[in-house]
Amino acid sequence: MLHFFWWRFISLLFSLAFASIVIFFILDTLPGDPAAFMLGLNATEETIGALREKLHLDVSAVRRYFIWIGSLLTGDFGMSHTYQVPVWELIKERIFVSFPLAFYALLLSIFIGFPLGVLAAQCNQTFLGTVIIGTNQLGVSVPEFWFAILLVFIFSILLSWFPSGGFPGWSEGFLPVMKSLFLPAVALSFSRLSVLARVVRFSLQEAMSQDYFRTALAKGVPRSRAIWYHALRNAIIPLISILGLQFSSLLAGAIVIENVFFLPGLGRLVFQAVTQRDLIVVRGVVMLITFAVIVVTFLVELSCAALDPRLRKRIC
Amino acid sequence: MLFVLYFSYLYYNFLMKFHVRNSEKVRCVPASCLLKTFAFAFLFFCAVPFAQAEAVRVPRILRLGMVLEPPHLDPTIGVAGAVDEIVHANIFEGLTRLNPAGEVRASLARSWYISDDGLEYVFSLRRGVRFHDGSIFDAHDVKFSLDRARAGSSVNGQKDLFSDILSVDVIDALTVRVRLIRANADFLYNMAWGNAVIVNPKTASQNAFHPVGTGPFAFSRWVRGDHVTLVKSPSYQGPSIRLDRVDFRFIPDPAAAFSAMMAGDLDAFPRFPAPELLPRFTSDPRFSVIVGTTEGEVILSINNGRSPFRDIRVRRAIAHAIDRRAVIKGAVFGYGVPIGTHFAPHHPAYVDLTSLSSYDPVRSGFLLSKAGFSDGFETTLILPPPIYARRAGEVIAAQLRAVGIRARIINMEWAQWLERVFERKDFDLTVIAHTEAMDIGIYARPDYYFQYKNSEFQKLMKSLKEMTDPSRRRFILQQAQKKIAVDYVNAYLFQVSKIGVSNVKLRGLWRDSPLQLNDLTSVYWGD
Amino acid sequence: MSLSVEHFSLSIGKKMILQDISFSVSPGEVVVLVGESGCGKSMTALAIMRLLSEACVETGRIILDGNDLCRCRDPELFRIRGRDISMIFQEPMTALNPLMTIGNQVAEALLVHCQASHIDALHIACKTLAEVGFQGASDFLGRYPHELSGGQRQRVCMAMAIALCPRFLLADEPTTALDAVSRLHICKHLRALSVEQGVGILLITHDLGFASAMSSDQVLILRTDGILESGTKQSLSMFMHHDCVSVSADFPASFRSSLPPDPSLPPVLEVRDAVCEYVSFPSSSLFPFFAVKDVSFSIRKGEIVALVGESGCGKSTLMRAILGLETLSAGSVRFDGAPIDLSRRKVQAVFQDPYDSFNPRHRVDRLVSEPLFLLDRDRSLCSAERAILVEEMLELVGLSASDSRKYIHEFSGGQRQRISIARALILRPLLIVLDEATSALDVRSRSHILSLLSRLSSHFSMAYLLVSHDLSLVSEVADRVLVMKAGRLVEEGTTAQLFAQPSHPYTRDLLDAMRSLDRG
Amino acid sequence: MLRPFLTPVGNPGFRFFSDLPLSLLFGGVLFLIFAFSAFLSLFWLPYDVTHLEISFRFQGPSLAHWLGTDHFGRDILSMLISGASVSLGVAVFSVFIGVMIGVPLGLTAAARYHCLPDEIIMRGSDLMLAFPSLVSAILITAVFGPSVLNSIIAIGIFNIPVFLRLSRAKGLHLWESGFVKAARMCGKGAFRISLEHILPNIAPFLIIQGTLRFSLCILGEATLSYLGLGAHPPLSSWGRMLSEAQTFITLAPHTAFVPGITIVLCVLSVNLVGEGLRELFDSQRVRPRS
Repeated sequence: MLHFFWWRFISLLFSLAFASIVIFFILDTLPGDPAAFMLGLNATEETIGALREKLHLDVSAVRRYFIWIGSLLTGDFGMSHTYQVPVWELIKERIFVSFPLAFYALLLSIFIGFPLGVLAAQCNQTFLGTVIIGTNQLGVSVPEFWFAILLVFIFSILLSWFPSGGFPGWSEGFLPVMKSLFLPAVALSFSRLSVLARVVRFSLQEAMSQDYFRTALAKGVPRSRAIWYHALRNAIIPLISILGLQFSSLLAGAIVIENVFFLPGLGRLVFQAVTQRDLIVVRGVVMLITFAVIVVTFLVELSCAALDPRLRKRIC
Repeated sequence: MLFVLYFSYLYYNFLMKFHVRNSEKVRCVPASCLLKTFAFAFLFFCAVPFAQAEAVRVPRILRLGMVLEPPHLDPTIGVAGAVDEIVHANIFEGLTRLNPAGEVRASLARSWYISDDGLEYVFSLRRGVRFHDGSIFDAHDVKFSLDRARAGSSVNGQKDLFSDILSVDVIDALTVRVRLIRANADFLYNMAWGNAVIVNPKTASQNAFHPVGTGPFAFSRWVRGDHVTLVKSPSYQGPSIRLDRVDFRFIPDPAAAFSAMMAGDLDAFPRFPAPELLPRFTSDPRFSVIVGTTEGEVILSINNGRSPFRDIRVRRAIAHAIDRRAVIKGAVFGYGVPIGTHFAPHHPAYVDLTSLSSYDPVRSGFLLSKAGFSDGFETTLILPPPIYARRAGEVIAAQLRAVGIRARIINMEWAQWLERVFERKDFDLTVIAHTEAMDIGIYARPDYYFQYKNSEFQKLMKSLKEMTDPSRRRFILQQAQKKIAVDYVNAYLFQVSKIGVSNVKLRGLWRDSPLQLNDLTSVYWGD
Repeated sequence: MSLSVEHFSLSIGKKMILQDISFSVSPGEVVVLVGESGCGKSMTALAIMRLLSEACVETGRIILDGNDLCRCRDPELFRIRGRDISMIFQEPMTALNPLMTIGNQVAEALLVHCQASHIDALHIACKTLAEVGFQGASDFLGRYPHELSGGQRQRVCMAMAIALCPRFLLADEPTTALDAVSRLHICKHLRALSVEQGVGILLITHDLGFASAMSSDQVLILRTDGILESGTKQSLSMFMHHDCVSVSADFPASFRSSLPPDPSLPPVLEVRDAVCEYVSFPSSSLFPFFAVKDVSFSIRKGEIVALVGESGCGKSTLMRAILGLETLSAGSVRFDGAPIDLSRRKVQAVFQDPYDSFNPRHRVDRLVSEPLFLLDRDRSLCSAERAILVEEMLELVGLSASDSRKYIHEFSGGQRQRISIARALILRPLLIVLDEATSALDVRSRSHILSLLSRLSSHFSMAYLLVSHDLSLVSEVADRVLVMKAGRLVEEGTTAQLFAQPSHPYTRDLLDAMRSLDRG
Repeated sequence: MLRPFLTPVGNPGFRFFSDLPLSLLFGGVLFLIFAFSAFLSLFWLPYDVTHLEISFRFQGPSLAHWLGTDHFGRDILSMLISGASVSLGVAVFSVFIGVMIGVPLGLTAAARYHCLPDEIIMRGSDLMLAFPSLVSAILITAVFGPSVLNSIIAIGIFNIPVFLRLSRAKGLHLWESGFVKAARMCGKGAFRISLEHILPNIAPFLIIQGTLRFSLCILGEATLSYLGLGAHPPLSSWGRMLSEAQTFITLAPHTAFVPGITIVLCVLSVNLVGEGLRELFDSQRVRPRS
């Protein structure tokens, strides 16, 4: 395991360093001056100048990059221009919204997508099979934000079963939070469970067309057990990589859903920070999300390698 | 709740049925143990949220909706309106304050004496006032606040409010003398602004995220991106406050604001962003809709310093090409008062000059041909993010196109608009609302972004500053309004109305907003 | 108590595969079903095991112990498969689940059928594995399929099939993918099963040698149009002349080149102590793995040399080095004294899998004329000249000139191999490397290809390097034989001398295995 | 030119219509309607989209306006038709970017397997995949200003790694095959082999992946314009119609439902075409073995 692990770990660090450079210099070209933005319409020239000076925006770009990297390593993400609050405080608050939402949506899409995929793979030609495949196609083609608008319209305005949005904060207890996260989670997971179902269907059908599945049947193993022990075990590996991708897209992709449900998540923080030209917050959040995505893909690769004995043998 | 249990039972035996029946066509589903976990997990994750009962409303708590979240909570830094909406008059108090009609009233200064030449003001302060952190309020705090606002390195958004102050001297613990360089009739009015509130020297630097003031409510908690909570301050001496807790919740999206009000998550929305949804509230007995005035003038700013807009005939042609009624109907669904000049109609000194720029496309075409643009010209129309600007922009672009002025619309974020239009003045036309009160003075500033440099108007503004007699001031204001209307500096569209939606049982919310604030001192829950 | 198939016919879509076939297998009897490739032999076995895909339309009955398997529902089928009837498949490499250990896969049949506990199921599995020839089977239980060779995997499949001592065993070409030694083991075990345990065996194969070695009681011949003919054991020689199964009897006597190779001419191919080593990535072992170690030999003009060895002995690595597809770690390969990249025109190759060696998107004329690209550097031929050359080559290999406009999928396996030869010939190379060119073909097309090669060799006096693991083919065709084992050249000599008294023990094993199979 | 791509690999008989899978037919017809309307919108529209008639506001579907009018009194049907040209245009060009940059990189990575260029290209594509696509799209449109061109670039960039990985995976597989070995023996360079042998054989997979990415790009464009970062007002776009109609959902629900359903139908049609093509190519790829 060591050989493979170390080699992958080094490439992980390399991608992180490369990502930080790319992020920093792309964001540096962002036009618009945060100082002007904070002082609003009637500000005079020298007050804007004073504020720029205070936020040391006039240091050269390269030096700022190294200051930023230095502070990043010590865990200090820097001070947000508009909120005047350490960026890490902001991000910490938002993580407690975005991560549970992403996790909740992922669980929903697994618990609904996976059985659907298994059913669709088996009853391929039957009526039920075409129905499931049809709903999958529909699920993939529905735009998330439109589905969210429909959910809000039906479930919170007409039936008022759920709050129309907002986040009560974890201090209010577990149930109100789950209640406020339910509709966004359903909106997020709707298209993802169709993608998951499709992947499960394809990899399962692929596995069921292999020779070892036929050998298992020839041994007298009942079909359900053959599917479970033989076909699904081989179909798991592509599944895990898809789940890894989905989790990372949930983290940042929820911007639109957070806008519709006005949830204070990472996505909306980045969106507001971009419109307010708050470079440090944007950099901090994008760096965090990219780091999380790279770590998730790293873990996915390790688990795929661990699951497959052919790779496992080659590793240790 | 029952529905969910039934649904998951269905889902559970749907899966089990497959496991047992081994029909030829439909093969069976995987082993039952794993199946059960799927069903129960599904039950847990879907059913739990339904279990929550309907939240009951506690009488002495107020949940207020707001569109924009303030970047910070210190009114003396920057000029973001959202800061004043929360803290002004609730957490912080100034020497003076405005009543709903916009007249100056006493606040921290109990009374004041003005010298004959208007250069010296002596304020006597209220006794026994404490800051929320317990420290006593006295003249030194007033001197510190005023000196801090007018200092060279100050980052106060409205710094020119204090530009006339020569010196601030403490006479005794409860009296302060302020000497001015030149007479300024608006000085007391200016002291009522959010930027002129009195802060405690010890906590001044932390006011951005932990404000400490002398007002009726103290700061409790700020969940960024969601809400700010204020609680009743025990040390407040003023009139009795009948609210224990106030939540300011930030909902930028108009549809979300509407669904929050309809779903009962909010008690009031003082400045409701979506006028088009008001019919739904007026027809609903649970809500009352209050339409008041604001200080916001929506104008089509024209870059007077750039051709072809240097020629007054072109500017006049633009003014005549625009039908204010259609713009108001299209942009704010009728909730707006047409204006002919850059002045608030509810102000006594207002002169109705809409006839000068009435909707007359024929004259507009004639003026354009006289100015040498018989087949019109290309130009750009920059629109900032707010919805009223984007909608008004589209209506205006269509109307201008009718007379041959082909305007290409460019949508911009706030930061970009400020940098390109406001600072670099690199624009042709833009739609913007000027929300500051009594801001006709901006036409006297030569460096202002519509680059209107007119010495006669600047002399008018100087004389207004020195004039204290009210009738003379009203005459000067009317002359100023006529001047900028006749010069067609901009195309003046309409005054933004303050659309307040609130629970029918809520009493005491202000109808108009002379300043951008939500004074909650007089708010209480009725029967 | 017999397994009988009565008036069974099978069709997929509009294509009739089996037409009204009837036969029966009684316990202890060995029935051999022979037929050309693609005539539906495997479909018969799958039909009996009820493993056909949904698209098949069947009529007729398959009777086992009185009840008709065609009408059985899934639960009864699950009980019957594995316990009464079991099957061994053709491709051992993909027949085992790569993620499950050998022990679990064999024990699974026991777990499912007789609800045995996991431990004693593994115990029985270990016993069965020992039965099929694994020495010290217990340490194999924990190993995974990818750690075993082809022969070992096929033995595991057999263990799975016979774990529950079924009364009938269907074997669908069990040995085609294996080399001689393991083929011999499989044959011994099958014979032991039928004689000692009274298991009825239906053996499906197209390899006549193996069929005669099984001393079968009944031989059935399945023709391409799906009609079955039955023959008795005594008339074995009769179906030797059957047009669809003619054996090497009609080998062209004149194959071997008449005149002995002239020693004075410089050798066409000269390989000087070639070394090819792999440092396989994760193996932390100190010494690198040597695929080829100090191999030296030479081939003269017009000579036919065979390179023989078990799979995995490095002969394909050496061949790739000769063709210039891989670089040698040390040593040199010379054509007429020049290194490979200057003399690409002098060597061409014919590959093993006809379905994989042609780009499906190109027409035949473009495929065959691809080597002409080498000429483009010095004198480029115009399209008319190319067309003539291509048609000439196609006629030479026995195809019609009109075939040049067709796509490759319109040809059978044998025809494709002819096109491959045409492609190799177009530049008149000095040496053609045949990488097991005939092993993927059935008997009839193999013999046609070999006769074509012999005609071309005598006509153009070309040298052949025949890479193969099939000794019977080598003994008929080659002038000289090189035997390789674990990357080294263990023996070299003329065919007659090597077959008469092999000096190296390994060659002796190879020959014994081949002879025991032929004698039957 | 298409002949080599569509030549069947497996079954000889390729009867055109009756053989096509149902989803391809249904999806194809639906997509042709959208494509034709997008093309039509360049020349003719039932009503002028730029003319605002406030008094005609919020009319339900009627004979004059088949799908009713929106909050500015514009005809929703003509808005959808002109929106189709923007959405399909953006999707086509962003897939084009993805293919033009992704495929060559993928093929070079496959050709130079296990040496430096392959590693660099793969690490680069992993990094691109790691970037949150929507956040970066917002950054790009915010930095360079919202416009059609910027949304094409913003969406197109994230197609590159997808095509890159697909063409590398399929390419690697083909480099092991016999006809590539034969080509290498004829002295052809990696570039020529990739062009003549590898590309035609991975074309079917690229086409299928292309249709899937096409549908995702349509959704991407709709999301960007919903956030206000897509096309500018004179150009109407489905996403912006939705974001504007969101506040009127209680007043005039059809203004919100109709654009949503149009997006769903367009993306569904493209997905069905993709599914049909996959079935077509799978059925062909099965090789008759002895």
